[in-house]
Amino acid sequence: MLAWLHRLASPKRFHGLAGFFITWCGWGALVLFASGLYYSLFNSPPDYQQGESIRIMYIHVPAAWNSMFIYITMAIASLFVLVWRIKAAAAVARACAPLGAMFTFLALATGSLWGKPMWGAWWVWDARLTSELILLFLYLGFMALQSAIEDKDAAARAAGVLAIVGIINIPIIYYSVEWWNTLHQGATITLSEKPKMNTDMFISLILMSLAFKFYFVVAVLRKARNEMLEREQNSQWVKEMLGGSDERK
Amino acid sequence: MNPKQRNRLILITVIVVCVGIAVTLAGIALKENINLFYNPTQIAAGEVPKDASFRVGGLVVEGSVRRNPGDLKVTFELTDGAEQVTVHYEGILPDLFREGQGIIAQGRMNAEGHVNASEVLAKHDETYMPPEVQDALDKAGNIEDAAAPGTSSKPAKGY
Amino acid sequence: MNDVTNIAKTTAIEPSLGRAFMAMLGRDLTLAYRHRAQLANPLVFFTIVVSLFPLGLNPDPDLLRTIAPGVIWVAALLAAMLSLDSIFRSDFDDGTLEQILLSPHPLSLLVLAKTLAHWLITGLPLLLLAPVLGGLLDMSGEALGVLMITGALGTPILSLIGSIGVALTVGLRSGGGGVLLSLLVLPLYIPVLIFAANAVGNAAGGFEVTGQLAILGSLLALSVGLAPLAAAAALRISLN
Amino acid sequence: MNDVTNIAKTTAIEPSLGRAFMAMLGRDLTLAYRHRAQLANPLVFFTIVVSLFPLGLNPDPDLLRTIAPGVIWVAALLAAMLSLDSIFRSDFDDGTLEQILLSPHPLSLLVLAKTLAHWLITGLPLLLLAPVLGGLLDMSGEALGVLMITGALGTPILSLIGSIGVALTVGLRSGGGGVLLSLLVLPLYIPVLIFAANAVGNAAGGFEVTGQLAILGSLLALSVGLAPLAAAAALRISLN
Amino acid sequence: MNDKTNGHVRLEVDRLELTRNDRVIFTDLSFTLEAGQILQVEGHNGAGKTSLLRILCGLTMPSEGVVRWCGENMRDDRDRYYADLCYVGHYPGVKEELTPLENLAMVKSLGRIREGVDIEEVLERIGLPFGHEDQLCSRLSAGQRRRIALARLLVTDARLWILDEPFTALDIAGRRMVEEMLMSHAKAGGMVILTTHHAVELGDCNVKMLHLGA
Amino acid sequence: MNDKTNGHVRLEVDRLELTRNDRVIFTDLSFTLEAGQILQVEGHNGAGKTSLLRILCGLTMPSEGVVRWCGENMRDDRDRYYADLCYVGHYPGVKEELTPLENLAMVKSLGRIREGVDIEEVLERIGLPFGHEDQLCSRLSAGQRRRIALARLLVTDARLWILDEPFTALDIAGRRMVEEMLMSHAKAGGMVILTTHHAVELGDCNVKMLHLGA
Ligand code: HEM
Ligand SMILES: Nc1ncnc2c1ncn2[C@@H]1O[C@H](COP(=O)(O)OP(=O)(O)OP(=O)(O)O)[C@@H](O)[C@H]1O
Ligand SMILES: Nc1ncnc2c1ncn2[C@@H]1O[C@H](COP(=O)(O)OP(=O)(O)OP(=O)(O)O)[C@@H](O)[C@H]1O
Ligand SMILES: [Mg+2]
Ligand SMILES: [Mg+2]
Repeated sequence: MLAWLHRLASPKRFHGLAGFFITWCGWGALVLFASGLYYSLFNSPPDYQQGESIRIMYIHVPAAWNSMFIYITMAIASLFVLVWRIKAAAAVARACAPLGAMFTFLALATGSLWGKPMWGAWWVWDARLTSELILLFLYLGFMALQSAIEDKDAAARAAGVLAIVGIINIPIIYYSVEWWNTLHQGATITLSEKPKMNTDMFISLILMSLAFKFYFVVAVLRKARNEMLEREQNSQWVKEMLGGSDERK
Repeated sequence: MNPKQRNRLILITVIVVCVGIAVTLAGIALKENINLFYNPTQIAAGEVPKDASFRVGGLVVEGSVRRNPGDLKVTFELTDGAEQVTVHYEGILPDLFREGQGIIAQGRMNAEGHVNASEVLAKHDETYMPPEVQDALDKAGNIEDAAAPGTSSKPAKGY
Repeated sequence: MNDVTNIAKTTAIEPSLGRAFMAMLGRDLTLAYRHRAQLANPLVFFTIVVSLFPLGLNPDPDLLRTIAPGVIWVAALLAAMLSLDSIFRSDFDDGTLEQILLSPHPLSLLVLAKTLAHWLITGLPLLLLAPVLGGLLDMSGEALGVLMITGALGTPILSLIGSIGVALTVGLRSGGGGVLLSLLVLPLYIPVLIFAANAVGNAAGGFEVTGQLAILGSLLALSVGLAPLAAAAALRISLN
Repeated sequence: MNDVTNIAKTTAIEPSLGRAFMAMLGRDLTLAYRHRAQLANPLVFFTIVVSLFPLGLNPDPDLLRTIAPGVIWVAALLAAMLSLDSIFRSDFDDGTLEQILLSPHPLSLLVLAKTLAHWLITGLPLLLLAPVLGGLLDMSGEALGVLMITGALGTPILSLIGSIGVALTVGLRSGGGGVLLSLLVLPLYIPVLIFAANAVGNAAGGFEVTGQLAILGSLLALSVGLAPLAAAAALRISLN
Repeated sequence: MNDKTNGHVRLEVDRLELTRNDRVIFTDLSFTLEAGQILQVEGHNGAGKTSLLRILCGLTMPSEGVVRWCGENMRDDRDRYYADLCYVGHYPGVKEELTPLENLAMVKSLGRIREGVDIEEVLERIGLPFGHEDQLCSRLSAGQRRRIALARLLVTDARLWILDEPFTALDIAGRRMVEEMLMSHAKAGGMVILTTHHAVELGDCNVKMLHLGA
Repeated sequence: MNDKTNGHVRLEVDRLELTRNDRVIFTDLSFTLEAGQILQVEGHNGAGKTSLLRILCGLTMPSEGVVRWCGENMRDDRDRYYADLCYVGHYPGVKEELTPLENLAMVKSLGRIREGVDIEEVLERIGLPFGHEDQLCSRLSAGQRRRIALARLLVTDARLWILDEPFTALDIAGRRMVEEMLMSHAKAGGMVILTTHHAVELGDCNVKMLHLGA
């Protein structure tokens, strides 16, 4: 099992797999963004209460979902680094952090833009908003720790511990709206119930969310792959690969 | 059992016990009302602080909103179905503020037992639909479910 | 010189976890006692930060009473954070930490002993000083009582979570030190701050505080159980 | 090898103070740029500390608005203080500080260059971030304006006074570092805090602020004039 | 030395590799150490001697390879391995604010120790002048501190000694004493791994050499 | 070397005494150094060599006594003295996050320098391999860093060189090069004060010895 895991995640193998996903998810993201933007800007109706402001949702919600999803990805990758010491996982975790911070920031920013007209305040210190802000700090801490430790392997493992400790924040973000009476609304879209949402809105939201997810996959794999190449530049397989491309010239 | 196994067992027991305590206590905590939004019933019962600012939540009573012409002063009634409380506010109200809508106000009690609000926030619900659908629902008289989910989905806590 | 070899003829006493735990705790307390002049530093810092507020704001007693719980807890957080470095720093510098890592005991329990010592040295004094400062900020009797309870539940969490943070940063010579530590640790401290200050505030207004106290208790149980494990893992990485 | 001696045949260029000042400043900025990931740390710390207060207090916008000036200034004080160590620490550790002491220029001016660099790296970003956080705490437009002015006058004072504190403590390896520094420096920061926070509070209330600003200005002038001298003297003592 | 000594105690090092910041320090390093053997690791400055010793202690993680103690991967049963190990590294691991007695009492409570060992006796044997055992270690000279670090070897009942430049700061008499300690340990069935830039005189012991750095 | 070199340039040390924590390190130490002379300070570890050199630089305050440069107390006119002084101490004083070029450019802007000196040329002469002048110094080996520290001597136009163990970390070629530098400096009318645990070969220069520590 272990050997299998290592083989699957060997830098060379990872490079190939990542290339495959980057290509296909790249196209997927493009198509999804195009259709998602069309749907959300032109095809979905305004809300009965919020009017046109509802369209902020098509960025806010996918960004917020991504912010949590990326953190979970980062923590799982960190677990692989700590337990099985897989280099590809370290590169993935490292690549996740800035993306996650970006999406968290996007969720915070669009949330406040939305909050002003809807709630009447840019910012309130309720549980959902606060925990999302903590998420941003956790990402920043992860990046700061990574950059402070010189040895790359040690940095990946140390930051991994932090990522795993911080995962406790994720259920808090997710369930905050149920555990506390937040100003932020509860979940509309759950696995158990039919969403109380108009179908066109729903489709737009899903399209945009998928587009964001695909974009994340492409971005994270590209970053991770570049980093792996840089770190492995002296290894046999990279030399072979580069040599191969030289011959093609 | 060698000492090593014993140590490991102790370690695991301790962790399990700790996590168990943590979960139990968290359970107790969630039964309590932590992020206090007082509802009008509690206000009527005099449970709110005299000289501190607090939050009150409820539905804006239909037809109770009185705006002062000329300035931004507004007065309205909040209800949780049982009791009502009067709220005074000066400032721009959020877009979602309308009669029948759930809102949260932050403020203090004044001498007459009214709330002087420094902030009024509108709480949105989990329902999204185009206006036409809303019209259709209105016609069908099916309004409660759509417009007051704050009360219908979570009656016990905030409002 | 021949005598040296004699010792090798005896039989062995197996290591005992309880003994190791107590020795670790005792050692750290002895060391703190040898530096007793520095014991006061976090307390003085705490006092200064708390007194910055009446200075920075207008000293209206009503206002001070309202902000007192938050201010005291924020100051306690910062004082605890600044004192964290002492948990592992000197042991790291002189190589004792290596020796602790090489002892035949679960590292996490030794870390727990060190964290306990840190709490006894900084958390407990802060806890005892807090009501005095609360009194200065005009807090009521009940509020002071709850302040003590939240302190008793909260300050150990600060030491425990903090131990993870320092364990992660102890190996860094020039990592921007203190600021980095604060970046790692403060976000994790926020829940303690929220519930503790909220409980004290509620107590001042005469409301129920069981909910908040229960959450603090649950955080404490969780961190007693898990923080030493994380800190131990972090130490092994830092010493790599 | 014979070439080595060749160099000795040329004539000399006398040292120039302006050149030395600019070189010092440029060097510190370059070094900061090489560690640019760490440039953000004080800012993040500042943000976290400011956001601790709404979390610890009741998030009533009225209340937040009242305490905002104090909170922002206290957080700025703490952020500036934690970043102070970087002024001399790394130079001390690798012996560059010795070389600076041995340069044929008034040491106080070189110290001023280093302090200026520190302010550009930490004070200026804090100054720029402050209005954003002030906005989060619901401060009014005029108050934000005055916040900027007090920041522009006050943050340089923090760097200048701070340079004296670090110069005094830089030689101490294990002096309880951070806490000791805070004990030295925070009391000296208090006047800045009082007048700056007071000015912002007054501006929010719509009152006159020229008095406070004048005092801040005079403090600034005083510290520009005297702090580098004191810091230079302290450095010579620390390196003894 | 307890009874298990006569069993199949051995240290196996299997294809170790260490890279630091993508630079290979050593690779494909394997050897076995049996009871009674002494291994001396040689190499120029920066060859990786200290790093190797730290890997053997489980302090540093190798990039590849495993270290086995009594046939089992040392990482799988740290506690057992560490009960058998005593490491004296570059840093003395002596707390300056404690007295020699307190320092060794700490060693005593942490690990597996020889029964009936008397710390004052050990201090005397290791050559600490009388009256110094109650002084804070910060008052001691570098050589005296190193002696206290080495006294750990006599307090614990470790079978495997790992010593990084143990002769640093010692005078000639001190060096001689440490050599005696090493020899008698090896003769009693213990194992030693050491690095040093000094010439060592270990009599008729079974000494293996390992050269690092091309 | 500028024109004042041929004047009455001399360093006078008058009855220096240093106590550390109430322990006398040295006392009643006097000597004079004239243009063209080299002073080598000897003594066992902890004898006070480094302390003496730091006093001569004005970094450490002596308990008693004065240091005079060209007849004037060095503390009364630091700027003049420091324009004439170049000190290379235990710490290299090389910033790791700067490149060698940047490090020396800093030296150039701080002190009095030789006209027309070209830093790249100096780096080449001092033996830094080509291509390393643009790398961060943290990537360099200890010996290479020491060479950059010594390159300061060739950039500045100091008459008095104070060197604390300049040969540390240098290989034989490096040592030879430094010796040449010292000799040519003395011949051109400069002065050198150095400590070292190595044997130095300074040809027919005017070398004085000073022994510290009883
Ligand atoms: C800065 C302020 C805000 C933050 C930090 C924030 C944060 C989040 C987060 C983390 C989620 C994902 C949680 C989940 O999947 O259950 C979320 C979802 C959502 N947010 Fe926000 N939000 C903010 C403001 C707003 C505002 C003002 C609105 C609209 C009035 C809003 C509407 C929504 C909606 C509709 C969802 C999707 C809920 C679902 O269906 O699962 N948010 N937000
Ligand atoms: N933490 C680290 N990060 C990166 N490189 C390191 C680290 N520690 C050591 N090295 C490098 O690893 C190499 C081996 O170092 P090590 O300390 O093992 O050498 P050594 O053989 O013990 O040398 P010495 O004889 O000087 O003690 C050196 O080139 C060093 O620069
Ligand atoms: N800052 C200090 N405080 C107290 N004592 C000191 C200090 N610096 C040095 N000493 C003591 O002064 C004495 C002389 O130290 P110094 O560094 O001058 O010796 P040295 O001759 O240069 O030795 P080495 O050959 O090891 O370089 C030593 O005994 C040392 O312990
Ligand atoms: Mg070594
Ligand atoms: Mg010396």
